[in-house]
Amino acid sequence: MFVIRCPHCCEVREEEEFSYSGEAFVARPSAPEIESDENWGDYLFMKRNVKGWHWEMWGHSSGCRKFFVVKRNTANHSIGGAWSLTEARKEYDAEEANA
Amino acid sequence: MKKDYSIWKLLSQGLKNHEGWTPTWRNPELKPSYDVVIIGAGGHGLATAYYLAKEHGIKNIAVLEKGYLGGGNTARNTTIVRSNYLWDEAAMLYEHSLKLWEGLTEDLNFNVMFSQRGVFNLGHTLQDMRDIERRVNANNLNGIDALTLNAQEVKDRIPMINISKNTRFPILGASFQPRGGVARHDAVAWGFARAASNYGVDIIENCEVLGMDIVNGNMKGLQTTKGYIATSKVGCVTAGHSSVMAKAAGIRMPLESHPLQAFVSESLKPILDTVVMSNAVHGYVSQSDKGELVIGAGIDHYLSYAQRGSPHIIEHTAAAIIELFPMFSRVRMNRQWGGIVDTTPDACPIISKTKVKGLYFNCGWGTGGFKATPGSGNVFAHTIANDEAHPLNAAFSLDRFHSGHLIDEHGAAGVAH
Amino acid sequence: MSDNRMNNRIKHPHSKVNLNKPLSFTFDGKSYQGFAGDTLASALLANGVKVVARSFKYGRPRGIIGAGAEEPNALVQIDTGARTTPDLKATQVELYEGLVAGRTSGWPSLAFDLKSVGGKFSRFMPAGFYYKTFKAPVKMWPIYENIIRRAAGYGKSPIEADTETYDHQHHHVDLLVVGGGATGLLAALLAGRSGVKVLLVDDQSELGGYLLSMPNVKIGGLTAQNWSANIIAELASLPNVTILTRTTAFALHDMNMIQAVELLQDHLPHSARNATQRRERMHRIRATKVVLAAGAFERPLVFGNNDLPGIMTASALTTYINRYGVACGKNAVIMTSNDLAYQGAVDLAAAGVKVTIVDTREHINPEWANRTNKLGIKVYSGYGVSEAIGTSAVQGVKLVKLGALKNIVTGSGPDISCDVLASSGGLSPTVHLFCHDGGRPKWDEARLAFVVSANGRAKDGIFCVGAITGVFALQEGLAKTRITLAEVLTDLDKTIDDSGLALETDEIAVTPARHIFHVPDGKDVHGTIFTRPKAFVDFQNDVAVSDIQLAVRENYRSIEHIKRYTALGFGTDQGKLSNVNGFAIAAEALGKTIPEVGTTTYRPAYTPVSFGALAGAHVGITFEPRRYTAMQATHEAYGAEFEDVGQWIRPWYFAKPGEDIHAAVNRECLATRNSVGMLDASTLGKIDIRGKDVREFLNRIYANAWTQLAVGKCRYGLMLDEAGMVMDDGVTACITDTHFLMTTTSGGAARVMTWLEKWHQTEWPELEVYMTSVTDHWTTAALVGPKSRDVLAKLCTDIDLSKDAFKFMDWRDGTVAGVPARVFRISFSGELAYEVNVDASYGNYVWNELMKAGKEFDITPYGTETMHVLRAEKGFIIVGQDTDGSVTPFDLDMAWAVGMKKPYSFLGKRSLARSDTSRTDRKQLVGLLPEDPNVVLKEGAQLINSSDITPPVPMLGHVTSSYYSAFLGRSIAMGFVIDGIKRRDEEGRNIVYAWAEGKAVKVKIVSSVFVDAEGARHNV
Amino acid sequence: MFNSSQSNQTSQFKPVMQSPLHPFGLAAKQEKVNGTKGVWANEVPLLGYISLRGNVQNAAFINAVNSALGISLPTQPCSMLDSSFGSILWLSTDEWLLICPREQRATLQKLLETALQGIHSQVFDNSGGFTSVILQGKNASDVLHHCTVYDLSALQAGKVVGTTFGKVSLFLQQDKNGYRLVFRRSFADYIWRYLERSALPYGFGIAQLNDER
Ligand SMILES: Cc1cc2nc3c(=O)[nH]c(=O)nc-3n(C[C@H](O)[C@H](O)[C@H](O)COP(=O)(O)OP(=O)(O)OC[C@H]3O[C@@H](n4cnc5c(N)ncnc54)[C@H](O)[C@@H]3O)c2cc1C
Ligand SMILES: NC(=O)c1ccc[n+]([C@@H]2O[C@H](COP(=O)([O-])OP(=O)(O)OC[C@H]3O[C@@H](n4cnc5c(N)ncnc54)[C@H](O)[C@@H]3O)[C@@H](O)[C@H]2O)c1
Ligand SMILES: Cc1cc2nc3c(=O)[nH]c(=O)nc-3n(C[C@H](O)[C@H](O)[C@H](O)COP(=O)(O)O)c2cc1C
Ligand SMILES: [Zn+2]
Repeated sequence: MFVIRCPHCCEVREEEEFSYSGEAFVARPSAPEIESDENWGDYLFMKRNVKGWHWEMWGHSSGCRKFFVVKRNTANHSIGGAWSLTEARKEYDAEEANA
Repeated sequence: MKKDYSIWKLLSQGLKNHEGWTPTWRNPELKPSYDVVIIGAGGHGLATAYYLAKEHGIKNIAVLEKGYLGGGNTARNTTIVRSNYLWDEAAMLYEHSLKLWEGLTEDLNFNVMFSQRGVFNLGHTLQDMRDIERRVNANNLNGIDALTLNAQEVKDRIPMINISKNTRFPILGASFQPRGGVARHDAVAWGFARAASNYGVDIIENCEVLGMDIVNGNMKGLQTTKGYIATSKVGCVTAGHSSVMAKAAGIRMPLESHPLQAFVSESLKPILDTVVMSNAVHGYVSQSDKGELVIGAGIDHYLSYAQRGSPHIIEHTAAAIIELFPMFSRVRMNRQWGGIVDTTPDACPIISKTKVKGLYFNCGWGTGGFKATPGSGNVFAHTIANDEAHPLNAAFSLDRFHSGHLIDEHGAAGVAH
Repeated sequence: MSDNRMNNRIKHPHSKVNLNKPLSFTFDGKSYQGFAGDTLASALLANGVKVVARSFKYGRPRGIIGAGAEEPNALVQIDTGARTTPDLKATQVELYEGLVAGRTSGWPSLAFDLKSVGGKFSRFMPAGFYYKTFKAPVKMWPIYENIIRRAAGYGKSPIEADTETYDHQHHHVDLLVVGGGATGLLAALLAGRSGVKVLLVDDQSELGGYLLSMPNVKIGGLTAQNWSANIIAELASLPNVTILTRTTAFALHDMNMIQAVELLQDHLPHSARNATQRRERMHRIRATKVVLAAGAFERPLVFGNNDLPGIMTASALTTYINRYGVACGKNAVIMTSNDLAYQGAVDLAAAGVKVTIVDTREHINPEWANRTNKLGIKVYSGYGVSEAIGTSAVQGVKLVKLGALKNIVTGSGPDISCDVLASSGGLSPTVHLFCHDGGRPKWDEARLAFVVSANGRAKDGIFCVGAITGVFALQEGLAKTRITLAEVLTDLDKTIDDSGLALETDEIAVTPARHIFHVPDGKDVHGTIFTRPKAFVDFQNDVAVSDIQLAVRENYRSIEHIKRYTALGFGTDQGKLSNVNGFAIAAEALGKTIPEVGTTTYRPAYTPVSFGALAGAHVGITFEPRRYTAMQATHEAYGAEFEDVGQWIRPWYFAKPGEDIHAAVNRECLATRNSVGMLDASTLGKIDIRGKDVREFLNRIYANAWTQLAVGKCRYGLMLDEAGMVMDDGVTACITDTHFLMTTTSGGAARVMTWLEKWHQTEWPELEVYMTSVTDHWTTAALVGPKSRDVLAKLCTDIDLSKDAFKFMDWRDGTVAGVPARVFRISFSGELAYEVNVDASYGNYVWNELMKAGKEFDITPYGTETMHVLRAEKGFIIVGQDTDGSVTPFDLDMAWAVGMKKPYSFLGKRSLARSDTSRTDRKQLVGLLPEDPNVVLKEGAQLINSSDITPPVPMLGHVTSSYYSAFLGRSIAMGFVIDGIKRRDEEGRNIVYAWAEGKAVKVKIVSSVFVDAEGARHNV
Repeated sequence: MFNSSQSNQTSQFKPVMQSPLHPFGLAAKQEKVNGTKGVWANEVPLLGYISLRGNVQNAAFINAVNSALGISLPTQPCSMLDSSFGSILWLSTDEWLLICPREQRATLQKLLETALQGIHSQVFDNSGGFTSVILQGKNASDVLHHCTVYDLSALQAGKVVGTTFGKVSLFLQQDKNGYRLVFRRSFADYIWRYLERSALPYGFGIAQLNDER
């Protein structure tokens, strides 16, 4: 049971104020109709389900109701950072570029 | 297979200081190649190996386990066994398993303490009761024992339960499966290990699979902490870690790994002789043969591989148990723990071939696969041996996530079980 | 005393027991006397009670071994009735006047336990014997199991509901110190002086930890007692320090969230307990830093018959004499492998007890040799106790001479008589909390202990001081505490102030301990029918050395397997005394070192914690929220029965005296269809959405199209999830071109709100929309039936209610009963109907005014059940009842609500085209008419093709909604049938059977609109 | 000045308002705060609550709001402002709650709506949907520690936070000699009962709130 710093409320708050909202940066296909059943099914259901550093979305449900991104290690629950959606995108893209 | 566990052997060994007992399963040297390698020595993996050897005549099999065998979810589940699932496909699969449970102690010559003390699924809202009715009728038509009980009938069978109308979620009734019950989780792993080992299956503990050698879409072998193993068929049965294995194979799975927790009370004189589950209040409870209340909690909604969860989940479960059984308020929690469950979008498992020839996955049992252990191993063995699904697991292929033919068991699967 | 009880109480200068305050109590039906300050255990020992329990498997008599949380044997049942509590450790139960304690084992009595008869055959009941037997014949297992269960368990669960209460308290502190022994006190003080916010918890009734058991040691020239009293006084004076005693930190979670339970009343006599106070309180402590000062438990040495009553740990013996003034016998033998046991031996001898020491080491500490010599204590060095002698209590010991280097028997020793036997195998640090969230202890061969390092987890904010780190000498422990605290305070941007604190002690320097866990007996029983006396490792689970050896022989080689096969450490003590011995004995059997074997996993709870404390306030009326509308009191007064809908409590039906649900619902339905009824619809979710892109937003969110909806109009919408399955529905009104009001299902409101926000924030931030939940603001009264206009007209003069001015699916602003209102002309019943929305503050008033206005039309309030019947008569669905997450709009025959031509691929659209979802022979929702109009189908009945029931029977679908329609004078239903829409129109294929309660009922598939298919009724 | 639809109100009606905690009959139970109890609370019934949303990046929005209300909209996270009409609470980066006397809400709403004409924003009179409870007494913060996971030492004056209360959420701020809890109507029953239960060990009184609120 961790604490997360909400990038909008700018405070460290208890896990219970937040709700987990799935893997971050799952892009909705821009033209779903042209996607194959397989691609569409992948978008709907396939998960990275990373063991280790995971980029994920949380919502501050008891606070500002904003969705934001947390980088969290699923193997030990440590937290690498929390950013607004736009800031996180930059961090994430930079990390992907380095990888 | 040698069937030497008996009261007579026990008595004779008792007179010899038990010096004559032999290893429950062998401790073999790892061979450089196998016909089939099973990754994961949980109940499902061991059962798969057992049935592969027993029913499909495959002898050169290894089961690789990164830790100690049976130490995954098999070691940490609340052991509820039942088959009263809603949809035909699921009900048939779990019922196949339940039938195997009924003969398992004899088949394995190992007392798995399968105890058919009945399972109640409580209903707390009108919609719960509709769903119960629907499921019970479906079960009956599928030849599965199940009945609907009203609140008073529940009370008659579980005198301590609180059916007062003044609770937050009054109990309106329940479904009841008399043939459901519990089994000794460890015994299941050990019994399958022993039986498989007797058939010549090599069970290798402390051997973690690190990578997969796949050439042109064909399985060639595995990299492990104990070296390379050549094999053309791999059955992956790694529960919470299935996505990690899938990644090694370059595929993705519709899985999320979540912490699921449970706890036991201190040991008490027998007071509860059945299994009670409630989705609405989020808790389920039975009492083991040692006397502790075995209580299951809900999942944490975040991903985790840490084998522990958040305390507020446990707190809520304790509250739920008190809501059902107000007298348990003074009973104390002795130990709590967590497992990593691999959940699917439709709360049904995946027992399937993959894009890689020779790589098979058996996963996605989520919060409720213990009950399926023998049946799952049985049909998965068939799938591996024949490179083709058994009729009972055909519907549980990966294709369904593309076609949309999901088998949504969230209602019957509920919180966890 | 008459029943020749021994009195072991002595006058001890440092005893914490107040001999001027006698207390009477009962144990196992007999009355005894103890004193204020006693635990139940110390009082029993003072009274010479030896047998307090019978062992789990073999029914062997057992006595008190420990003095605190480590106690495995003395499990007692405290109190009676609703307050009875099972499995408390007598060593942790504080005595109070009138305490009633019962045994938790031994049948028919403690003196004679039937299990002990079976226990005579213990040689046939090794670890795991049940896996090998009770198998045949298979049918017998339930009977065997029944017998096994009869032997199971210690205490009894209460059978009455708990009458005491619990709560939670949250703390956010800079530093939490766990343990109020010498090092914990020092840590708290140093931190407290720096001004940081400190919380100190200790599980005992009094601070001091093991110092309470070693009053003779001097710290900085002060007696231990004065030293700690000074610190405690200074701590008490610091406003930034909070101290909680009787408070056990039982779990450590991620990022230093510690759960601790405080016992508030159990130590008080009944008359002093306060009903407004909690029995227990659970503290949830979020600490920036944690200092673990949890100390250590002494582990006993393992030898034959080591479970005889009268055998205990040396530190327990020391604690009883020094803290409670109880000498546990007259003639003590103390076996040790280290220096620890000497202090107690000396203290006991000084109190007049005859003491013999058996030291397994060749060479003993000269200083202790000197002191023991002075007191006339005989010391056997290089010897061990291989076996205790006695039947129901220890009467003597057999000594063996031990090898100098190896733990083998090299010679025999004398038998010595005694009435108490204590042993010390060294200390096992209380590393539990350190390990709960993944920390691991390390084996320290010099200290013979699994220890944790002072700052090994500094990066997590966890620090350790004192015995837990393997530092067993007090002076060194205090000095290192100071160093560690300096580090902690630096992390907290503070500096340390240790002025006036003297930390040197007069302890005797420690000499090395012997690596020994299990004392050998030199017997060779190999291949014979002779056995050794059992040497127990885990007392609570009757795990003997031979069980561990057997497990290894049978290839249970992982320590986790050994634990699970033998039940080592599985008990309510979680192996506090036994685990390390077990690991060591396993290591020997495996031919491995102890660190190679490792430990099992430490998990919460450190000591057991009541479900009540875990639940806190979340019981009874505050278990989970109930949401009410503004008319709740009015509904109650009107005799409503209620139904849960999500978190909401809604009127289900309003029974008049003598009516059952059916009579009430029939009446409500007819009244509504024939005149006017009224429903509290306030629970529907309402979301106010504004911005220039609202229409586009709705187009994406909903399956149907919103581009054309005119201002002043409403439209029904279906919301799909991305998999194409119906997830919610409701009516949305166009207020202005850039302002819409959406309604959702009652149970789905929060989910929908989150769903909208999530798509907006994450996927479509470019759309200019804002949404706000306004569910609570509006109270909604649905006025339904042919007379609804007449009723409304009486209260609303500023809206032209005429048929053509205010059309079906229009909304208008106006006033109703003098209150600003937004009125929707929408209908979920097929009748002329108005939904009157007002500020909820006026909700109850307006409801009552409507009732008054409707009086002349016999206006009838109705609940959800009637609402369901009325909508089913019209074939309207209820999401969640007629859908189950696997239903597409096409399955519902609602293609009309899907705007396939909308440019943006609305949520769920693509999924509708997947090969399975696009099949045309899926299960489809249809109307169902039972052949017998008086038979109401069971909701949840399965639909099948024939009345022949031979499982497995193929199922076509199921009944989702079914009612008796008073209006039609017959039963009606809705349900899913494979290919149902086609079958409906095909004579011959339109008959199915509904199967429930063991009966198949013939049913015809029909249109799901049973009443007024043309829509004439609402169009008036 | 007034809600336009109120103008054609007919006089035969005497609308009665009931606050969310009306069923508890607090008015009849209230007493002057004294030393006998550790926790004192009461509802401040029937205030005006206006939900406001808009983009702080948009100067037009900020200016419009500021000039309409004669304040400077609190844009710091978790901040709030007391002003002549009442207070305005930051709820989120684009969301505020105005709390004012009931009589003023129509005026304020109108002012805001007029000022924000043509500017992307949302103004909603949510007055029926909320209520406030004032919590006082020497154990006020103790009792809150039983109810919320929030670290109250971080709740200085001028701050407002959305956090948990039992199993629901609310907004919490410091108030002169205690705290103010702002929450939704339908949760009132639960929140009040939870508060009552939590306060039991300290003694719980219904406070007479003698002020201008
Ligand atoms: C708290 C809890 C309660 C539950 N209650 C119930 C219940 O009441 N009833 C019920 O039916 N089900 C229940 N379940 C679910 C059930 O436990 C699981 O579905 C089931 O045990 C899965 O068995 P398995 O053999 O597939 O997995 P596991 O037993 O987890 O076995 C997988 C094995 O794979 C190994 N492994 C992983 N990665 C590798 C690798 N790279 N190399 C080698 N080995 C690897 C793991 O170490 C593990 O031993 C519960 C689960 C939990 C956590
Ligand atoms: N001979 C023995 O048995 C023994 C045992 C412990 C300590 N000592 C000696 O005592 C001296 C002081 O040692 P120390 O301060 O490290 O330990 P300590 O044992 O004196 O103090 C630890 C305190 O922490 C309490 N505690 C333990 N776990 C707790 C939990 N989870 N929650 C709340 N309270 C908890 C204990 O009851 C005890 O009061 C040292 O010299 C040490 O060697 C001796
Ligand atoms: C059905 C069941 C019953 C259990 N009963 C006990 C028990 O009585 N005592 C105990 O200490 N642990 C008990 N455990 C928990 C185990 O000790 C252990 O925590 C669990 O298997 C998870 O393993 P781990 O904690 O080593 O990770 C039980 C576990 C299960 C699944
Ligand atoms: Zn926030």
